[in-house]
Amino acid sequence: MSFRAVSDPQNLVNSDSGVRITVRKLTKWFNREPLYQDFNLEIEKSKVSCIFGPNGCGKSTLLNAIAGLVPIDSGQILFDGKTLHETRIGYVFQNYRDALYPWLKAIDNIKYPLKVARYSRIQQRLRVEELVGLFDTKIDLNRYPYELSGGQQQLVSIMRALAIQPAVLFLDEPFSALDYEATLSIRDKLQDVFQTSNLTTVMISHDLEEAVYMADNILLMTKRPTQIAEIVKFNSTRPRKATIFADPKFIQIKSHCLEVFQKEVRR
Amino acid sequence: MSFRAVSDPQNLVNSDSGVRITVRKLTKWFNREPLYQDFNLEIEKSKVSCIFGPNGCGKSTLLNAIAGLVPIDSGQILFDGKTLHETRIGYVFQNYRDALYPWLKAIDNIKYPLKVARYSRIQQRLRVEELVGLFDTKIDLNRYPYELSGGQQQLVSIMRALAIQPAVLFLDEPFSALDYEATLSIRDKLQDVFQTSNLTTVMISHDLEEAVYMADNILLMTKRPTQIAEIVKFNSTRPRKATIFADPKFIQIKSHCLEVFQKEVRR
Amino acid sequence: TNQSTSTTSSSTSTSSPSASKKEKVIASWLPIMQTTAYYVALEEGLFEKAGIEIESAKFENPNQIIDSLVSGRADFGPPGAAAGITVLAEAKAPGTFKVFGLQGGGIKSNFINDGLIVKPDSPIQSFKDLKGKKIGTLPGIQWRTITQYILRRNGLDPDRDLTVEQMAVGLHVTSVVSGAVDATLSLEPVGSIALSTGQAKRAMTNPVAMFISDPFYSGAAVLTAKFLKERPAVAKKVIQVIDEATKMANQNFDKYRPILAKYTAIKPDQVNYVTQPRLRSFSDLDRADINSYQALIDVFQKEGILGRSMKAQNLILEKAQLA
Amino acid sequence: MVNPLLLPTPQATLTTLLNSLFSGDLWRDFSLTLYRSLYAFGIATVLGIPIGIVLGANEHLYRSCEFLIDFFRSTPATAVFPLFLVIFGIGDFSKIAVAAFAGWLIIFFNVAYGVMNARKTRIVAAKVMGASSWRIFLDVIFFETLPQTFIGLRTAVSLTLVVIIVAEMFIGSTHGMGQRIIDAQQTFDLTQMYASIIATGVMGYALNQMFLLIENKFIHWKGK
Amino acid sequence: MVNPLLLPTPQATLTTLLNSLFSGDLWRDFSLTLYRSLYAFGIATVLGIPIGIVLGANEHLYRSCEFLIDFFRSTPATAVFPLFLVIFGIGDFSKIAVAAFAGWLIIFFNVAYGVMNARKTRIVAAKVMGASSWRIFLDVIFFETLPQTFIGLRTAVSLTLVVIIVAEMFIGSTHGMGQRIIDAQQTFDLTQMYASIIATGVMGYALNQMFLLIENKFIHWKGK
Ligand SMILES: Nc1ncnc2c1ncn2[C@@H]1O[C@H](COP(=O)(O)OP(=O)(O)OP(=O)(O)O)[C@@H](O)[C@H]1O
Ligand SMILES: Nc1ncnc2c1ncn2[C@@H]1O[C@H](COP(=O)(O)OP(=O)(O)OP(=O)(O)O)[C@@H](O)[C@H]1O
Ligand SMILES: [Mg+2]
Ligand SMILES: [Mg+2]
Repeated sequence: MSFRAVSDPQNLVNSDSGVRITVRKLTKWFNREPLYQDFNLEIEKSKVSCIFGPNGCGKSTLLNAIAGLVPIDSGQILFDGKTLHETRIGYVFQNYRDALYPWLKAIDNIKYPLKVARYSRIQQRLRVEELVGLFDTKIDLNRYPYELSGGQQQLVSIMRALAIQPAVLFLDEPFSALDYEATLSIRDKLQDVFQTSNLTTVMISHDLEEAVYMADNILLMTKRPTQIAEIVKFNSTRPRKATIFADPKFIQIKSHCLEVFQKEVRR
Repeated sequence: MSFRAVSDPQNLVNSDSGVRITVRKLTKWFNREPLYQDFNLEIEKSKVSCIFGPNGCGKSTLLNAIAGLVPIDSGQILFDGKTLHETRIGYVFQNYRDALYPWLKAIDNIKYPLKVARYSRIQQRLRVEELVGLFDTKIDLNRYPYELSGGQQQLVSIMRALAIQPAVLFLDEPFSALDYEATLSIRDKLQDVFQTSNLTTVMISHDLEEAVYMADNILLMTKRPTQIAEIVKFNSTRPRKATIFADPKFIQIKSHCLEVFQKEVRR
Repeated sequence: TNQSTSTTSSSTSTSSPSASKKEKVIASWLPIMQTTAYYVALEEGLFEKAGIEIESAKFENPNQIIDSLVSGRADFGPPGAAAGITVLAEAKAPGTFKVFGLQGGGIKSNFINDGLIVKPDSPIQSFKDLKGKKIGTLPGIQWRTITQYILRRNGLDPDRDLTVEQMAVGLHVTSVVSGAVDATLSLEPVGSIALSTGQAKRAMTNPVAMFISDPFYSGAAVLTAKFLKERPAVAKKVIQVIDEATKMANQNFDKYRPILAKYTAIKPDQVNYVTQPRLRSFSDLDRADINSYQALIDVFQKEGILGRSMKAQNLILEKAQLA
Repeated sequence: MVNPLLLPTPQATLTTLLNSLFSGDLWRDFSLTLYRSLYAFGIATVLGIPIGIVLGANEHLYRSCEFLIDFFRSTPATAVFPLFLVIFGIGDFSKIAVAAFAGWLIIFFNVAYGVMNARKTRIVAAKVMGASSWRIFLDVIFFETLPQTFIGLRTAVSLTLVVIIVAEMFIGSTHGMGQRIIDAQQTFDLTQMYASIIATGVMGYALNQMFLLIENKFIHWKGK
Repeated sequence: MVNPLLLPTPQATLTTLLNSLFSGDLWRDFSLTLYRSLYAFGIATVLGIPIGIVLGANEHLYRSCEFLIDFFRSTPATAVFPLFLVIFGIGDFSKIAVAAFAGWLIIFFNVAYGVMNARKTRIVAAKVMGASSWRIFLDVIFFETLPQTFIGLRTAVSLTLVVIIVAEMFIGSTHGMGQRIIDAQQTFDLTQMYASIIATGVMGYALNQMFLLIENKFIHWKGK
């Protein structure tokens, strides 16, 4: 199923060239201690970058800083010549529960970004149908978010983030509450999306296997004050299948990442 | 390190015989649809039961019903001759964020159940020191919960749940936000606790490997209206080590569980 | 506005060393001109000399005075308690009140009680000129009734020919000056104050006396029958003190002008503008006074706010009762 | 114990209330006061909610108006009536304006505080979806603040009623429940007075219940 | 444009204010009103918060008192003054009691609503830890409601001040800012009147700022 069946009313389509994100000399302090100091990062356009790092190293803060949601002390964040506002962002928050609107039914939560982007009612409906088809979900979308289970809420969040066909997708531990089956299936749906679009994706995960499976680049982070320990590339072709877990290349990269991570954490 | 170094001021110690939980003819409806109907379950005393089931099948609701936190439509929940109130419960909520008290520092959140159980100030301090030692955490516990990262909040929740040496421990996806290293380490700390006490534990997890690794009994659940599909026993001795993942018995049980689960989900 | 600054304030006078022997009497009063005799009694220490310790509560609203008397929280209302409201309350609770003095004004006797206040350049000279205009009066049924009665006497229908706006005393001058109303029927000292600012004048003086009864009394001194019955000797002393003070005030009003600033809203620089009220003590009260009071009662009855006829004579304290 | 004149029995009061209901003039006063209160409340709401949202979202702006807000909230509306008299004249509208002002301050204050105390996550989520400030106000902050807004509305609807009554009582008016209360007070008809007070209280209760109904119907997500 | 007698210039008003400050009698009135307001507010707080928490937590109980609550919130405290006069006598305390009652209703209402709208998760967490209802009130609901309680306290501190002023104005009192305002109004000294109103407003502002300080210091978790 194509991911762009609904034509975009504003022609703000996920730009064909993709978006590269550059973080330059980012500095961010919390409580008189630096979290980031002169932090530089280049996020490759149209690729999937997975961030893997210890708790509290600043992964969520980094995504929030890039999306302009937390003030930074100094530094610059560049979107490939565009401004933040011109860039369509899809974001699944780590606290997905708090980010849904309890006064809207699940379906209207998903439609909300479409409404913001001035899709017509029909386009909104078509797009939601498309998403429901894509994710093959059995959730009753006419329920309010607080009537859904944790995993169902997270799935609604993912659908909402993808609704407007973003140019940049931020996923902060997006599968943490999903069941075994849903996790596998959504990983693969996302891979389809990556393949058919120029989406630049940044995903945070604590599951190294998952991170490598999804990633073109794995960003390994140190403890506070946070730096990039290493960027590991994994350029196996997509769609990747479950069989890749046994692939020696995959295993080698995974164990290399683990090594770097453990060295950093235990330092 | 022993888990009961601090003497209990109320002699309400985690009863030596352990607590068996019996759910009898539980019925719970949501929105004119049954979630549970005449649901029966026996949770073995002093054992670890892991619940594995699809999103929205009612795992969290079951724990809440047992802990008396949601009203049930009919049925009985028995604690081995005791009442709910006489049973010390430790609970890590799926929405751990919302269950911490933002007006208390992390350390006071952990102390709170001790305060409720009328531990003296010194006992409270000693117990927290013990927990910090056990979990070897580097979190600054003098921060408020909203100043902590998701994973750090979850860790604080786990520490709070264990603070009073509960007789029953409910863990609702307790590692979902923890990093690789923390997950491994806390799993093993919990195993120590299981071994040295008569704690009855019920844990929900979407990670089958984790569920089997931790469990004495794996409860496989069906979709709504929810029933137990099967209870699988795994009685490998503790402490279990990471090497067990390669153990043929482990692999066999895991794949059996997966089979049952997938059959149920796809039905 | 100059409030009292001295310590012999209006609340309690406990300065006497022989307080233990003193009879305690509670008074509820309104801070208006008609209460002057009470101020004089306090200033001259007349109560103390009579062996009475006064505890007094100041109210802005005559109803509260009546309420405090009915509930037995106060023993008497010094001169200036509302004459009309006393009648209305007595009608509901017969045998509660006794009147021992009346205060107001009169055309013949040349004391000002009320006036029709207009702008200095206003063409309005009497009520007849108010057709199609707006007149302000005091809030509440008593003054609304009096105003309506006077308007009718002047051939106007208060519901159709003009608008009657009820407004708090403090708004009267403001409304006239701002043009919100064309005239107000106001009690003293509003007229005096208006005159002193040069922003308004009296188009008519004592219109109420003109149309209802001359003299006209809007204030009364009242005490409760309970007080009289339980402590007749003390009640008698109170009446004697007020009588004496009334005499002093009437004889030498100018001397006592400065104390008005202490007890009422009137400012020190205004005390010389305000006009002297007609104060009738218990011993002064004569047939003409009682007839005047009766005339007010009759207006109330005619206008339907008093359900039955009442005799002013029965309300007035009888000399025999004081024996 | 207490003089029944001062504290009439409930039976006497209710009988008077019923009689006044059927004799008819209670309705006129009742509906006039209701009309004035609703008029004032309407103005207060229409001006209070949007301004509250905007100022609450700009904490800086709010702080710079804080003096005026706290100042006027602490000054009796009836004391500043001379000002309203000068601006709006003596008619009904000046009293309505005074009550509207008092109600506006309460609504405004509650809404602004609701916005300032609102959880930031949802606002941030809208921001990242590219919603304009305007949309965020309309779609997120408005709803996020709704429970607090309703507390404000309910406080305000009672307050405007109170101010209207007080204005009718002490500033004076033609007809209305306040007028009725003060008239009853002056004629020392305390049974009628308490009957009128009860009628007023019932009006307030009914208005509050209306809000409660709306609130329970629309704000289903409270405490979630 | 407007007659300066009716709307004195700010300079004239401030000059009068300053003169009154130095001439001394403003202080007496100011402090008396402040004392009465704080007294009333103190009573209102001490009774309002606990009762609000308890009734808010028992929605059933609350609903059964709702009529009385909404009733009294919608009746002017000054109209029921005769009742207070009967109970508390003619002294100052009856006026303080009226203001305390009005403030109590506001605090109570806000606290109870705060409790009813509170997020349930934290309460549930305390329950599972074995906390008694009493502890849950003290340790969880109290804090959970604190932001709303502060809104109530700030509304109430202004309201008690307003009621004290109105009582001083219309019921009458010896000294106090309300007395000062009504005296100035009656003697057509609008400059003095506005000066006194400003002094009152400043008092209200200062009281509010005090709460704001406490609030900002203690309630650090708002919106989190
Ligand atoms: N408001 C705040 N005040 C003070 N410190 C904060 C605040 N928010 C975050 N921090 C600190 O910043 C650090 C980074 O937090 P962040 O949420 O970005 O971590 P994370 O890498 O996403 O961790 P996790 O894997 O647990 O989600 C943490 O150590 C946290 O304590
Ligand atoms: N308040 C509610 N109103 C209506 N339905 C509800 C409510 N709470 C839960 N449900 C429904 O009950 C079902 C079970 O929810 P529950 O949270 O127990 O699921 P779960 O098994 O824990 O799922 P997950 O793995 O996603 O956490 C879900 O389908 C949910 O939609
Ligand atoms: Mg994070
Ligand atoms: Mg769950």
